[in-house]
Amino acid sequence: MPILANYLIASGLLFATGLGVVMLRRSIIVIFMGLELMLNAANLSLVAFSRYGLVSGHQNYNAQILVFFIISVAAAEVAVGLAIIVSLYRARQTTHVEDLDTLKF
Amino acid sequence: MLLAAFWFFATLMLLFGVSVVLLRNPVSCAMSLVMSFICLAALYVTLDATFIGVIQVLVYAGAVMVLFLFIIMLLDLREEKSRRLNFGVTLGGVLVVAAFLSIMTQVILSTPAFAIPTPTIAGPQLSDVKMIGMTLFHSFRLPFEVIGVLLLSATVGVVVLSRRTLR
Amino acid sequence: MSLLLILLIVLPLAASVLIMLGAAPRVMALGAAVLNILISVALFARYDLTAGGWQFLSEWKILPKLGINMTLGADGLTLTMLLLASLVTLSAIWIAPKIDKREGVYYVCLLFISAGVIGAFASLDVLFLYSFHELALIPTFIMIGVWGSGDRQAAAWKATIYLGLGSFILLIGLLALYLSIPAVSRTMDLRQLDQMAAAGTFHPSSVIYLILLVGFGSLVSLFPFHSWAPPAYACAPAPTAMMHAGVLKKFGLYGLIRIAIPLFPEAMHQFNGLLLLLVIGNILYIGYVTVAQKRLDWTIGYSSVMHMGYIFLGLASLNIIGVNGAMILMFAHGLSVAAAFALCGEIRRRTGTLDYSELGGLAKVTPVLGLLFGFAAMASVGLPGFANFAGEILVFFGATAYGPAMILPVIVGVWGVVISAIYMLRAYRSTFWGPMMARWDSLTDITPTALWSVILLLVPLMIVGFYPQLLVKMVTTAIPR
Amino acid sequence: MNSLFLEIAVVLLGIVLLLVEAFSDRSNKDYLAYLGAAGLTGVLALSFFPQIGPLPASSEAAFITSDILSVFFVRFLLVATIVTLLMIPGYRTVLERYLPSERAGGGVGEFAILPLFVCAGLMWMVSSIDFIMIFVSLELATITLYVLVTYLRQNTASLEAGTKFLILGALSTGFIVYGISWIFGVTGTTNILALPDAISTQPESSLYALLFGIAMILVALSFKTGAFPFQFWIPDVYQGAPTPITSYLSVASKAAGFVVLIRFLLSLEAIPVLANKLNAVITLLAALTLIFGNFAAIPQTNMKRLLGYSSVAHAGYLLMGIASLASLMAIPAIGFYFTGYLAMTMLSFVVLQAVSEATGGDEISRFNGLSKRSPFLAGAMLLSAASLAGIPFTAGFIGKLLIFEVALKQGHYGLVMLGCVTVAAGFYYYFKVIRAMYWQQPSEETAIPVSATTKWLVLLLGAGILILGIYPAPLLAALR
Repeated sequence: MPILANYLIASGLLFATGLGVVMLRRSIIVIFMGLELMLNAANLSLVAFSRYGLVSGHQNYNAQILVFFIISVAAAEVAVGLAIIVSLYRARQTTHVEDLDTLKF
Repeated sequence: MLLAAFWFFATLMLLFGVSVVLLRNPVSCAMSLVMSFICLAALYVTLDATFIGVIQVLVYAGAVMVLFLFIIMLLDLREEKSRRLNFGVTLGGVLVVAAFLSIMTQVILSTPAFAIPTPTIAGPQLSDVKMIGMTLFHSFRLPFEVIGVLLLSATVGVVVLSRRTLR
Repeated sequence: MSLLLILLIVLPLAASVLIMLGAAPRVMALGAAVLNILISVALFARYDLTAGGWQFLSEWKILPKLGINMTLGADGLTLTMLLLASLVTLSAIWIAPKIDKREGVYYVCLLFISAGVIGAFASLDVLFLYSFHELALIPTFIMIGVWGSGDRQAAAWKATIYLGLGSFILLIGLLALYLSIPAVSRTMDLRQLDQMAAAGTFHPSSVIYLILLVGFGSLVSLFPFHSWAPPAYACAPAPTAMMHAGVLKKFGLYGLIRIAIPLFPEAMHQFNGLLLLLVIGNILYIGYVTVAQKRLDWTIGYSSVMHMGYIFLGLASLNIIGVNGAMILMFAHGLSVAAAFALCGEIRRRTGTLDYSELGGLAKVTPVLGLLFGFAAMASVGLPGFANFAGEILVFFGATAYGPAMILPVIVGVWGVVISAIYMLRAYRSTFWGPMMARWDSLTDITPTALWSVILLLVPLMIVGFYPQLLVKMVTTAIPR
Repeated sequence: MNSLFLEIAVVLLGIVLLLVEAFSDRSNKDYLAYLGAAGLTGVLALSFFPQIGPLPASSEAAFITSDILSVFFVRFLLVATIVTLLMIPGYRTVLERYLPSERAGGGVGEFAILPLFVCAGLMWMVSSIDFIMIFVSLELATITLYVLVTYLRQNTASLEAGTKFLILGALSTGFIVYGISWIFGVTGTTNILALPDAISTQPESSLYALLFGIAMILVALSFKTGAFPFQFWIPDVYQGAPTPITSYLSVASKAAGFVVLIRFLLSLEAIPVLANKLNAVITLLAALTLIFGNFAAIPQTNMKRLLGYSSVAHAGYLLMGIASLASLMAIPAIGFYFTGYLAMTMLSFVVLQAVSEATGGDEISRFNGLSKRSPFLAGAMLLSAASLAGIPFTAGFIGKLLIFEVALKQGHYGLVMLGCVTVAAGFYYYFKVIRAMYWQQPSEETAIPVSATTKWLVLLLGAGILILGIYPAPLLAALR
């Protein structure tokens, strides 16, 4: 049987992968995928904590509800985010972070 | 058995995750992302969270990936041009990720509370879906309603943002 | 409750509001200034010398839980400063030339400076003392930048940064002072602070004194925090320079007299050596720098920095005579430097330059202007017959009475009088005597308006010069027993 | 009225307006903004009615509270939203210019309605006492704000600002969720008020795991509040976003972030080991934010960017207050500071909007000679710059005074000294605006038109600055 720490390290690695995508990739769509990875890493640790921290013999369902909320929010965020990326592409013909140079950094 | 499943799916999930970082073609990235999420769903099942696992597959494979692929096709995105890597940014990114990883591993390994084995779930329980439904509509009404408002507002926003011409 | 003091503050503000709403700027400003003079003379005359202490009190609760209220009140020193403020205000507004661009803003700025200084002098609450002074900061900045001359923008920036930083150091000092009061009796009221200090229940740390000295010092252009003053005065339009050098700058000294002397007697003794060192810097170093100036406005600007040294010397002597002298000198210097800047402005308006190399012999074409400038220069040097003389003599007497530590500063001070005679005479000679350039032939002499507004400043100087007792009696009421 | 009803009222108002918009044929959509503002004023009035009993002991009570902090900030958010809505009619020409609409006014209506949903989300957020509730309400506000920031679809600046805001907002969502999961993992609860008890039963060895979770949440909240080192998105997003939304971002969403931070830290205050560590971190953050915000603002030439940096600087002063939360006066001081900040920031954005509407740009040079072209607007900007810089007799001064006072009481002498130095730096860049308005010559002499709504907004906000600066006692009493 795996221990809690196994799941946590897996979740941490997934989070780090997401962070890596955000920091290393230049395409906004791919960066957005990295953000999804980060959210899912949080979900994994939540589900693991829920399974290992039993409340009166049952899983702590509060955490699973939060996971459920996070998934819905992530879906809404993806919809809005992709709409923004499409409008950006229509106006600028690019989805590269480096091309976002109208505003002075 | 469970341990083997964990190692299998966790390794696969991370491999697909890493390939999101490494692959150049956005379509491959999206496919790896979805595969990674499906492995994640399998991990949820090993944690006895069947409902969440199912939702994960439905939402991510069914909705999110379709959206991503749709947008990638719509915008006709090609492979990321291999631009010259900005060395400073890359180094900074690698450093941040490495720092995060080392801190996290140390914290996890130094916390004895995290080394517990899987506790057994006691006695007869309602099915997973029923428990989630009870909790959601019993104790989590308010956040659930807020999520409803969020979806409404996001819908309006997406419509406004993505129509070619506004009426 | 006496409402006369708040009226002094409200009148200029009300006049500025009317100007913003479209009333005739000059008429409104003059009206407010004249009314203010009448009120401050009335207050001066009605002050009950036998009773002494704070009179004409009024109070509004602002932050009662923190012990912060807007309290106005006046004793002899306050009234003297209020008289100075209203005299200089009227003179500055009266002498203001015809303004082509944004006349309204010009007078609103002057009135705000006036309201700020009057409020600062009339406040019994330390926080409001500070706040009213700050009110004058933005108008000064705007005036120097818009209507100034020469490298006005740099000068305005420099002055604003120095004064802003100085006043925030001051604010820190005041906050620290406030927090060092035992929590139950926290107050910002000067009267209660004095009482607590006198009763021995309140012992603020001497570090706070140093913070206050630096804060107030940079507002008064105490050496080495002085470098903002000469360029600002040189570039400012004459009325602004008159208001600032004449009145606003006295605020720092006023604050030290009100706060440092009663609350920090030990600290003042302890750090007197340091203060004296800075005073010597002010008198000797700045004195020589003044001699080296090549322009009239810079000479007067530096001289105003130098004369602050005498006032600090009076304060440092820590006895009634010296402090009395310092207070009279504040009044006298305010009037004389205002007169000098007023005349300076008149010359610049005629010639467009104040460079000694281009001026000279102007007395031939502008004899009255020359005569008035002569008076102002004599007053500034401290010749007998002017209030400055009375003040300086008292300062020297007071300093001598302090003890052997004062021998060097007194010698430096007397030598400083010689230095100031040198540069003032040089200024007078290079401007009004000697050969005159042909292009000044057509200069006109001073206008009656300007003449009377300068006389308004010089007459009180001479009155006090001949009858110093008038002021001595008043300002003594401010000295704690 | 307890806050649950108020938020529901705001959401209903939003839905009604959406329907009105859908079924109305009018091409001028200003009426929607006015309707929204009127409705919110009604809600604001409702908030002063005595509470209809405490929150029923239902499941909702576990998520939201109606303490002084939440009641005050709910009203604060309502006022901020009303001001923002009233700014929208003045922005309509810009909206119409940058929207691909079939006919006049197309797509403009939603711009005035979506802020209502943001407002509801932020109101829920300041009342939340549970991380799950904080998360969903935060996302309601943030996702709607993504849309609003990107709203000018044919303006690349707005699109880029929206994209940056989206990526960094989603990043901070990732951090906050990960942080919540760790805190939940260690303590077994997501309720902020239950945290101290839950933590005290944990073994010492779990402390680092807890700190890890707390650090993640602090990172996310630093994004929201604009604290160093996560302030870098602020100037770009503020510059590119539509002006009313910029002012909303810098006031309302920042305030909600600070309230969550306050609740979180207040709850952890009960654990001495954590309190000491966190206090050191917050002090450091405050110092760095002050330094960065003020000194990076100095070279700016764009007014919106300048105000962005200035909002970072003000976050620094607010963090000074947060670092002194142990003092009883800290929350009143922060609340007062925020109220003054609302008045002065929104006033400067109202003036900026009028000026850039007339001159076609946001640069400080567009303010050149404003005192000639519109003495009214110049005076208003002068007042708000004075208040932002902290000149006495303005709300900004009293706010700084109160903050410095609590910080000194808590022994943060270094922070206060630093605060003074940065105030002097602030003088420099706010005076740059005053210089442009009064010293410089205008490029053209025509007067700048001021609409009636703008005039009233300016008068109200200006009066607020002065009244708070001269007579602060009533507001402070209400906050205690």
